[in-house]
Amino acid sequence: MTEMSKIVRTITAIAFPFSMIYGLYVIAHGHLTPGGGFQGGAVVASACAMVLVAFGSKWTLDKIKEKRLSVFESIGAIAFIGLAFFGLIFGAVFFNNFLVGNDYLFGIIPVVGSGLADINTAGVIPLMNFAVGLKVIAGLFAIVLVMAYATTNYKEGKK
Amino acid sequence: MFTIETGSGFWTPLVWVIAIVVAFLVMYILRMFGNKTYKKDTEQVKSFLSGNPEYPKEKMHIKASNLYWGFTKSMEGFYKLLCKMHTGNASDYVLWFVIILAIFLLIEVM
Amino acid sequence: MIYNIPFIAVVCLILIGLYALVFKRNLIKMVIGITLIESGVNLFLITLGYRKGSIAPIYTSSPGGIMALPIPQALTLTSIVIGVAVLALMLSLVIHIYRHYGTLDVRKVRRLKE
Amino acid sequence: MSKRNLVAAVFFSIVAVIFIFSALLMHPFGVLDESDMDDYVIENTQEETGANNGVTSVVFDYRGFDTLGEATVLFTAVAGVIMIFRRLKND
Amino acid sequence: MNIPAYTPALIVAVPLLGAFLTLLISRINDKLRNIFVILVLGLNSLLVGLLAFNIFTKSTPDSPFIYTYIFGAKDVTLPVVRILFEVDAMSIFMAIIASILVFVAVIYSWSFMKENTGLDKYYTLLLLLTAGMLGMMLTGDMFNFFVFLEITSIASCALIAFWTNKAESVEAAFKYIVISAIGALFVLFAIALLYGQYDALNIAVLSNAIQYTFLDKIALVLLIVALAMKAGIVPMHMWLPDSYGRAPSTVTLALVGATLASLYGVLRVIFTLYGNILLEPAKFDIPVNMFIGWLIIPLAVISIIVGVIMALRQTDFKRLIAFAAVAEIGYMFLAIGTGLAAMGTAYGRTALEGGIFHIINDALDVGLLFLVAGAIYYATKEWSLDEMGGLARNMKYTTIFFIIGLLAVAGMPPFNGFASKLLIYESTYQLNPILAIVAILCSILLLATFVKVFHSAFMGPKLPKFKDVKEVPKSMLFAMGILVCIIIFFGLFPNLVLENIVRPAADALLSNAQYLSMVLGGA
Repeated sequence: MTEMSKIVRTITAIAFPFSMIYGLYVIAHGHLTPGGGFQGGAVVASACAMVLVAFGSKWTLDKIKEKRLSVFESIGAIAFIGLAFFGLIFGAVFFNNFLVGNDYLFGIIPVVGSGLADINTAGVIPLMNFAVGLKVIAGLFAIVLVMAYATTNYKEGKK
Repeated sequence: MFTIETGSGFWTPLVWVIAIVVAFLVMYILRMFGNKTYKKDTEQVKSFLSGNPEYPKEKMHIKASNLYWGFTKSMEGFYKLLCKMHTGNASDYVLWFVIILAIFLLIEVM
Repeated sequence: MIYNIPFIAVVCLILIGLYALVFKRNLIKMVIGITLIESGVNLFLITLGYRKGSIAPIYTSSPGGIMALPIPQALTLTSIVIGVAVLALMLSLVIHIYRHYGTLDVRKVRRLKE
Repeated sequence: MSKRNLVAAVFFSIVAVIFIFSALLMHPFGVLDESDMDDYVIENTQEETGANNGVTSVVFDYRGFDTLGEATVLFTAVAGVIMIFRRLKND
Repeated sequence: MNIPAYTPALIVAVPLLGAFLTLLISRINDKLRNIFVILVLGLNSLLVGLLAFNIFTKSTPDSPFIYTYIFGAKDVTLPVVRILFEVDAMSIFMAIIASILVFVAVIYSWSFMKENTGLDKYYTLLLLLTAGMLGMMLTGDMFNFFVFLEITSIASCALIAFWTNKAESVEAAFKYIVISAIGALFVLFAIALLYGQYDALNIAVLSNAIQYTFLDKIALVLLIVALAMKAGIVPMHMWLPDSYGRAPSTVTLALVGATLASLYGVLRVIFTLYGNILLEPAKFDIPVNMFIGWLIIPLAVISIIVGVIMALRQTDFKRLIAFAAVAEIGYMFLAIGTGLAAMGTAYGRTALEGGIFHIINDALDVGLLFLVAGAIYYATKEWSLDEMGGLARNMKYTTIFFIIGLLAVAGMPPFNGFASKLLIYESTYQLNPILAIVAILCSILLLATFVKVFHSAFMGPKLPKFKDVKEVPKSMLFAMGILVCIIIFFGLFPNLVLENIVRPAADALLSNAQYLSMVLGGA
């Protein structure tokens, strides 16, 4: 994918942080509002894809390699399955929500009608949201990046 | 441990193994009656094709597509049908799925 | 009868997808057909979870009242992500097929036959 | 219309008719026959998982193993795409 | 012997964790990665073996033992919300097959895949494929089954396209992904139909609740047709020779496992999910089991005939074996159909036992033949049989292995293929003699097919272009040796296998009532 015009690049540079923040918000509030790791991850990944479209795949690939993204994705996946294994260790069952019911970390049980401020709830769910979010951002962006780069290279090779 | 009861019969691999051993013994005995005047690397070993020259070894080997020529020739009509069926077209694959689905649905619903 | 319009829409989506797969010759259109079937199935899952007059199954500042079923929504989420994965793989294969064969016509992409 | 398309159209229409007929037989939209499992989730999501969001509690707690599978599907697709576009030895 | 309750979860989780770690480890060292993958799969096989031992010793013919594991909570709640693993003798039987195949494939690929790039992704995908297959086999939840079905098909599709510089590989992968996407989507559609009526996803709960309404019929047909397509029954088999023929041999071995996992899905749907209806036909006026059985039998017979006849004219080594595999799949479906149509009789049971026994025999025999084809490719870089000849002079061990595989797959007596085929012949003869005659004739043709391969590849004069061909490396011989040892063992002690492994599996399939009470009884 080649670079687009300056107008597009400027607008992208302005819009990128906002969409990034929005995606991270969706990830962080996954247990309170509609959304979660996948949805927020998809928002952030599409923000990254927007940058890719505007600035071209070569520029983007100079900034970040798909190998590094792949490592991030592995880390997200390992964190997710690791949380499941922690459930086995601390709660005796695979995928146990072992953090629910304690009072310090994400352990508070909310009441009906509680508001957005109760972020310290839901046990391992927010942590899993972060793990999945990292995984989805890295994964989707890696797919788009690799496909964009592969198609550009081919065209140039043919000329 | 060895025998399978199939309901109307049985099967024992042991019998077969014994039969194979006996067959090999018979083969070995027959081989002992063989000609003892065989000598390696002499005229004796060369094949004799009524005086015609021998073809090179590679040409003597029958290719895979020529094997069972008679069988494939006699089944030609059937093979033509089957080759027509295997189009290699991805949307035909889906079409076969739809056909089987339709037949099964029709029979099952009625 | 009139209440079943969403289900009929679902079936129509699936059938349009199947139509594209069976009758269209372009590989990209076949991929689109698969995504259409997938959207149909996802829509079906979502419609199964609807209750008349219900709200989203979220307790944060909820006004109260009956809630829609949460499990079909979770299943749809899973199914959407799976669809994205399949789509990505299919498109990259299509790119490779175009490189090797120089065409996207499904009738010409058949070196493997008989 | 070729012979193939004719055959395809016949069988396709059979499938279409049966599918649409089955859509008419579904329960009316919005009126559920049974909802035991989902009612259980709606009632217990706050006490058991501590999450306000019912869907998230299903995704990450009740059916967390599905989500692991889903994450694995994405992981598989990424690995597959990167593998398909990898650099081969001869070029 | 007691094992921890979470063993079934570990069986799926260990390869998954291994797959996630493989990408990181392969950045350090290639050899370390290979050892790591073999260790992970070895550990996994050990776990499967332990669980299998536990289940096979604990289950008796009257009360098959079922191992349930709940994800996320200690007890089952009613209604069943959480995902359950329900491992009975049939599931663990299939898991044994899958773990043997993948373990052998990984040992084989140490030398076979050495010269390729992208091996880190290759091993990752192989582990993911393993996890997918095992998940399909162990799960007790319909949607979970769908998810693992997708993992299996995506991973195997990417693996089929491993040699991306070859146009045919990519084409085969595309056909495979189209077919499996459609199959999986229709499975999901059927699951949604069931969910909409009964509001349940657990197999046992659904099986308890099913009324066999019109929508249930549609769901049954969708499930059977979609899964049978993924198992490769004629005339929906065309993707199978394409993808088997063009994938690397190791991947083909794993694909055999994936295909059999779909076959397991058909068995599970017929005998457990719809078990209340199909196993007790007396409840209904129409004999439903006869209906479904006689729907499956014609397709199975066509599979056998078409598979064998098409195999006879192939000149591509792996494509030929793939068509033979189609025929073998036909034998299994023939046994299943017979068992279903003759439900309740003694020979129906024998047919089912023969079919289940044939699953493991087919996996081993066909797998061995694919490995031999891979070995020949490794030595000569040649797929076409027309170009081969006289290889027996250079590759002695491979030739011996091929002879054993040939005799086993054609059902020649001292080897394992015969024992299961005998069970199938005898039981189908009692249902309808024509079926048995067709099955025996096609078995003879299968032997003829492989004799052709044997003649054209191994016999004949030494060809000058294969002067420098050497025997394949030891790791590949070792991998083939494992399969050969199991084949000979199964051939010499068929009854041992039948009594201890196959019969509990058949019992587990047929005793639907116990399945429900074992799974839901604790609630």
